[in-house]
Amino acid sequence: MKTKLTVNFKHEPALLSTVVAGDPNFEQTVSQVVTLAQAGCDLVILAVPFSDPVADGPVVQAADERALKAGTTPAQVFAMVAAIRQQTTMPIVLSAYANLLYQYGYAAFAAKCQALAIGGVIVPDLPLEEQGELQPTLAAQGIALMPQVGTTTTPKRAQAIAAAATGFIEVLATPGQAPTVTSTQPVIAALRAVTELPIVILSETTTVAATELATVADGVVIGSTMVQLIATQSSVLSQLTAMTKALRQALDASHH
Amino acid sequence: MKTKLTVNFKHEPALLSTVVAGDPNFEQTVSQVVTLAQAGCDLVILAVPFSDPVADGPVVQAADERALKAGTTPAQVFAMVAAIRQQTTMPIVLSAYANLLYQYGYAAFAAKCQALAIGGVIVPDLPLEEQGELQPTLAAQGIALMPQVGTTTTPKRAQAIAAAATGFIEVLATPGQAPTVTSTQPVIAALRAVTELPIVILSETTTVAATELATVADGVVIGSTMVQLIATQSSVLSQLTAMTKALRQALDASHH
Amino acid sequence: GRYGDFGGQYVPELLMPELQRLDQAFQHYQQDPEFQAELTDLLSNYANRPSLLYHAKRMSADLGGAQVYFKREDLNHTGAHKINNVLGQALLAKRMGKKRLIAETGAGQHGVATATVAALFGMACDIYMGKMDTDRQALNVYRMELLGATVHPVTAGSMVLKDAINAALQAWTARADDTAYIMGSATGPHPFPVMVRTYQSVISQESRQQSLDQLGHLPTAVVACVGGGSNAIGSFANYIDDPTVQLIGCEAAGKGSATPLTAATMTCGRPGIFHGMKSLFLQDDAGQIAPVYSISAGLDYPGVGPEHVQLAKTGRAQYVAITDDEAVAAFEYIAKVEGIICAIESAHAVAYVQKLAPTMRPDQSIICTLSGRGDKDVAAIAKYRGVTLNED
Amino acid sequence: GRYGDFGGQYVPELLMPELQRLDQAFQHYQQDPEFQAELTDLLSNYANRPSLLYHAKRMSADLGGAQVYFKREDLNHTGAHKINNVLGQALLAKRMGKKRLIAETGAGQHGVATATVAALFGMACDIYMGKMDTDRQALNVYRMELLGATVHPVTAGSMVLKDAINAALQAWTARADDTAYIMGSATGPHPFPVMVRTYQSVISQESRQQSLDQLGHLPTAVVACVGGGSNAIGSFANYIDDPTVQLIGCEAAGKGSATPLTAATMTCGRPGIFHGMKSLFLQDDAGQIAPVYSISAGLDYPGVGPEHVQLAKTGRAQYVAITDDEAVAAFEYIAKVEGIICAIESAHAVAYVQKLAPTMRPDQSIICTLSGRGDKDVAAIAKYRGVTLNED
Repeated sequence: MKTKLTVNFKHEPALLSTVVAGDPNFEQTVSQVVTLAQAGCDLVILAVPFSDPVADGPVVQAADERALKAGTTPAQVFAMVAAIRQQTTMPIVLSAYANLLYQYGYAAFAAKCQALAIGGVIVPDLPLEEQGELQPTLAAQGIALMPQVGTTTTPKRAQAIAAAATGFIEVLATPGQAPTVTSTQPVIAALRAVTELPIVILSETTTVAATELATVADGVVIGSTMVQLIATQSSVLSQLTAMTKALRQALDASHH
Repeated sequence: MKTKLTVNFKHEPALLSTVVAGDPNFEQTVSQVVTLAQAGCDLVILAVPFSDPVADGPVVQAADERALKAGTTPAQVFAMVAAIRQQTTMPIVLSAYANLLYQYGYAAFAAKCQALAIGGVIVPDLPLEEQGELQPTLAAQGIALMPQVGTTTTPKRAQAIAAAATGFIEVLATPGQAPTVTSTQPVIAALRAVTELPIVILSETTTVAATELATVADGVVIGSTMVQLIATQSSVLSQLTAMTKALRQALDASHH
Repeated sequence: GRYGDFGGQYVPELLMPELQRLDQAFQHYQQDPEFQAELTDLLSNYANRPSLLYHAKRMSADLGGAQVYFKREDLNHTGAHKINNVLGQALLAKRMGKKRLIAETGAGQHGVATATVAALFGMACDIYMGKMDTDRQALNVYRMELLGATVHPVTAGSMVLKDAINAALQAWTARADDTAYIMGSATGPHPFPVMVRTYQSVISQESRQQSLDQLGHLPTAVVACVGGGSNAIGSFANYIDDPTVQLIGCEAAGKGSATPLTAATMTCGRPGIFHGMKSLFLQDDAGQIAPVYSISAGLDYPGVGPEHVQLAKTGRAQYVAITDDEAVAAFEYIAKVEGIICAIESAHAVAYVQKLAPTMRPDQSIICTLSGRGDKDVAAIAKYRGVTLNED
Repeated sequence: GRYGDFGGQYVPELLMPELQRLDQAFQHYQQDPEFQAELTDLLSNYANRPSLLYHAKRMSADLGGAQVYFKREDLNHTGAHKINNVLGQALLAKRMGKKRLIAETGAGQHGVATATVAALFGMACDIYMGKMDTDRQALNVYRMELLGATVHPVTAGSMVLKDAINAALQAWTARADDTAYIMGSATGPHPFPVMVRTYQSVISQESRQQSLDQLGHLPTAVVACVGGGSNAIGSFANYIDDPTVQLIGCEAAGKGSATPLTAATMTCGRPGIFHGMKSLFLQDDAGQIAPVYSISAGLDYPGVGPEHVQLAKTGRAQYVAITDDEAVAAFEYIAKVEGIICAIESAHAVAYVQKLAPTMRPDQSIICTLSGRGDKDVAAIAKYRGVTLNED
């Protein structure tokens, strides 16, 4: 299935970052995303904050709470993307729990993504079996629905997920276990056998870890590390720049 | 059965008083009893203090506690009687819960009573059915075992109690109901039909009440009123004298 | 896994393989006579089943209408219906080779039931509980520890039940190989709603037969309280195909279903996707799950089991909302009239019986499930009534 | 009314007529099939009898000797054996035309059972409780009030159980015409010990039959805790004529039966006369009744039922003293091994089972009565272990 998400990332391996939209507020989220783009990030996953992010750890949960306290709604997240689009064409996807899309209306959500050049959506609590109610609606607007697979997902199931996937595929380790080349290789091999889509790994990152993981994937996603940095650093934008550049350089250097 | 308790009270109607032995201490109990004798009391019921006086109301219960706190034992009560005997020949009986006699030993208790000219014993928790284990032992020493009967005791039962009685018979009202001439008359009539023993009524007293009750009985027992006076008056002995004299005069005046 | 449009498996991919294994094992052991015999033995000889169907004669006479019967789940070991389900799920876990049980708990009742069965089976047990709740329910925490469980106070988020659920789900995701998640209500992703329904349907299996034996006919109505809805679905299950039997669920209106201080999901909720299921939820316009309130910790849940939503939609069951005031009055009423101190959850059902019975004839009958005993609630009722209990 | 030299009716004359009426009524209704049928119905359909005879397999295996069975009185309505006796005495009171029940209570368990049955029968209920105890047990006071009882805090004396007994006896003496005294243990003047024994003997009537049905033979030993001794006499009664069955009562040694902080009446008591009976009592040389101590409020009594004294004297039963330490360890043990939180009273019996079972063969069996559930004791156990539970 064709979607508008450009999977030809600017760099190889690609560097993806997660930002919780609205943490700490509208303006700073816009600045953060623009900064990430300028520092060499290939794609930002903008997480729409949810009251009960059951798939996320404490760091993202706390960020969601701050964003909700700041009054962030899905409508505002779209407005943030519109503001970001004034400054960068870097690919943006949204991460949102199923209920937020369901309440917004799947069709309205897809139309809004289309209008704002949001290439795809990650829905952490919508596994393969439940994607049927959303995926066609997104596809009709050319919006990708990017799945997640676990390092312990069976090859058969991983391939079924890949067959239905659009955009890219995100590989996750079991919580509490940092992903490694060894732990991610089997499922990535299974995926590669059936799909041409880029495969990225969610990395709880050090530059070393990210660099290593990039040897088996098309890119890495910097998730809670980025969210934590935003939460705790006073000079967030320069820190984002520094961190992204360091990662960028490491990934570039690892690629021959 | 003959006992040494002289039922020919000095006065008619007779005035009996209860004193809790050892409340507040040895010496004052001795003085109180002597004072009562001098003021015109015909007989003192010296209550041996018990930890759990289930047949008594709160006034006597509190007095028992004070006496026990002062270290009063049955042996000490006998010593008090010995001291009292130095000053008066007024009849004295003991009131003691069954366990105190049981632990002292029935025979030893009886012998001690005999030696101290204690004419009889009231055991509040030893009804007719259980007297058999004690009464012969007391009788062998000439000590009376004075029973209690209630105003609602059936005539048949009252007469059975009277048949086994020695010394005198004490009539009690139901707790919370002051005894009256009307309420005591039926059981007293039943008793009179089978016994020559003196019959006294426990009166929670005013002089008026005592005087009225004395019209149907051979005497009245002043119980918790006397104990309460001892507990609360600072000039106890003069109060005892005044109260006893007032009662004495009233009873004398009522008797023609 | 679907009840009309409701139910499903809206969970992170990482949980899907274990949910599928669980579903297969559940289906398999439903057909396994040895498993069923062992479960029946546990229900009889440990949980103390069958529970009584008690004819409340004084209450029936006092209300002056239908004959009122109570299905006495409060007389089960550990004092509530929770044990039925925990025994089923834990036995399944044992057969699946799990060595460890995980559960989340709010007020602590499901945690105590899970810790109890873990002790009986000699399994490790981890209970996740919001830090606010471990502080409020220190006695229940100690009770679970006495039973050998490890209680994890969850300090993330608002430190209450939903945060405990997050933490427990994450802990399960991390250790699904040797660990079973014991779901406390007829909620969550498939197969949990059907599993909990199945293991709780012993309530109506018994009551239907007891009703035939003791009354000579089926009841006119069956009434049960609904939070997530496990005791209600268990109370209804075996009557669903008896169209003459009215089924009535009683949810917690809190201060009133027109106020924000409510937990009346069926009355006020909108369809949504949460905690693994499509169902009705109390939520804001954007889909953020709303804080809920009820005097009853056991009914204080922003969603409801998906089968109840479908039963309401098809008209097979009715759902009514009972306020705190009504529930507390019913709690006091059944204590004084029948000498039964029932759970405040169950008192929501009793309150509706007080309304329903007088509208019925004496030859009609109501079976009301007393889902649990109320010793745990006595202090809260006193507080509600403004009575100060100063214990040393 | 006599068990050898023990028992009797050592009460004030004012109580004798009512005791005689009670004795006659008791004898009469023991022969009345309608009374017996109604009592059986109440025991079955209100108290939840028969109680389980539960085979504690994990504990049996862990102790490595006899098979251990628990007679589960903790599963009765209101959570203890007390209800058996209260139902019997209260039904008798109803037949005698009484409108009001009086009882005294220490920790509150007997008071709650009495208030419960008074509510069920629609009778007035007055509970006497020492002021120290109403302060310590405010929750139980409120529970009794919820059940419709009036609780009278007794401010006389040391304001504990024995003062409550004094006050209740006086209140009964004053109103015996319309009021029944509900005795909580197998103590007091005749006919109370025999009444309580009779109404509690349903325990061993059931367990004897269950043992024949489930084990195929009588148990080797029956173990029960003894305070006043009502659950023990009920647990022993139907085995007394089976000489092969060992009967073992477990009393509370408190800090140790060689210390003053003990309630071990059988071990340390001397014959005496108190509370209407000749029996063994903890007392000083003069016969003043001694203050007693046990971690268990239900065993914290200075006397013991007279039949137990006679059973000990004839050698038909043995009595052992169990310390607080041993009882608390047993409380924790059975929770962890069997998932049962039993009353701290019952834990005294469990502690002895822990000693006895390993000395026996696996083909031998012990029936241990769990007289009540232990929810009420969890806070005290925590305190004993130095755990601070700060609830909001």
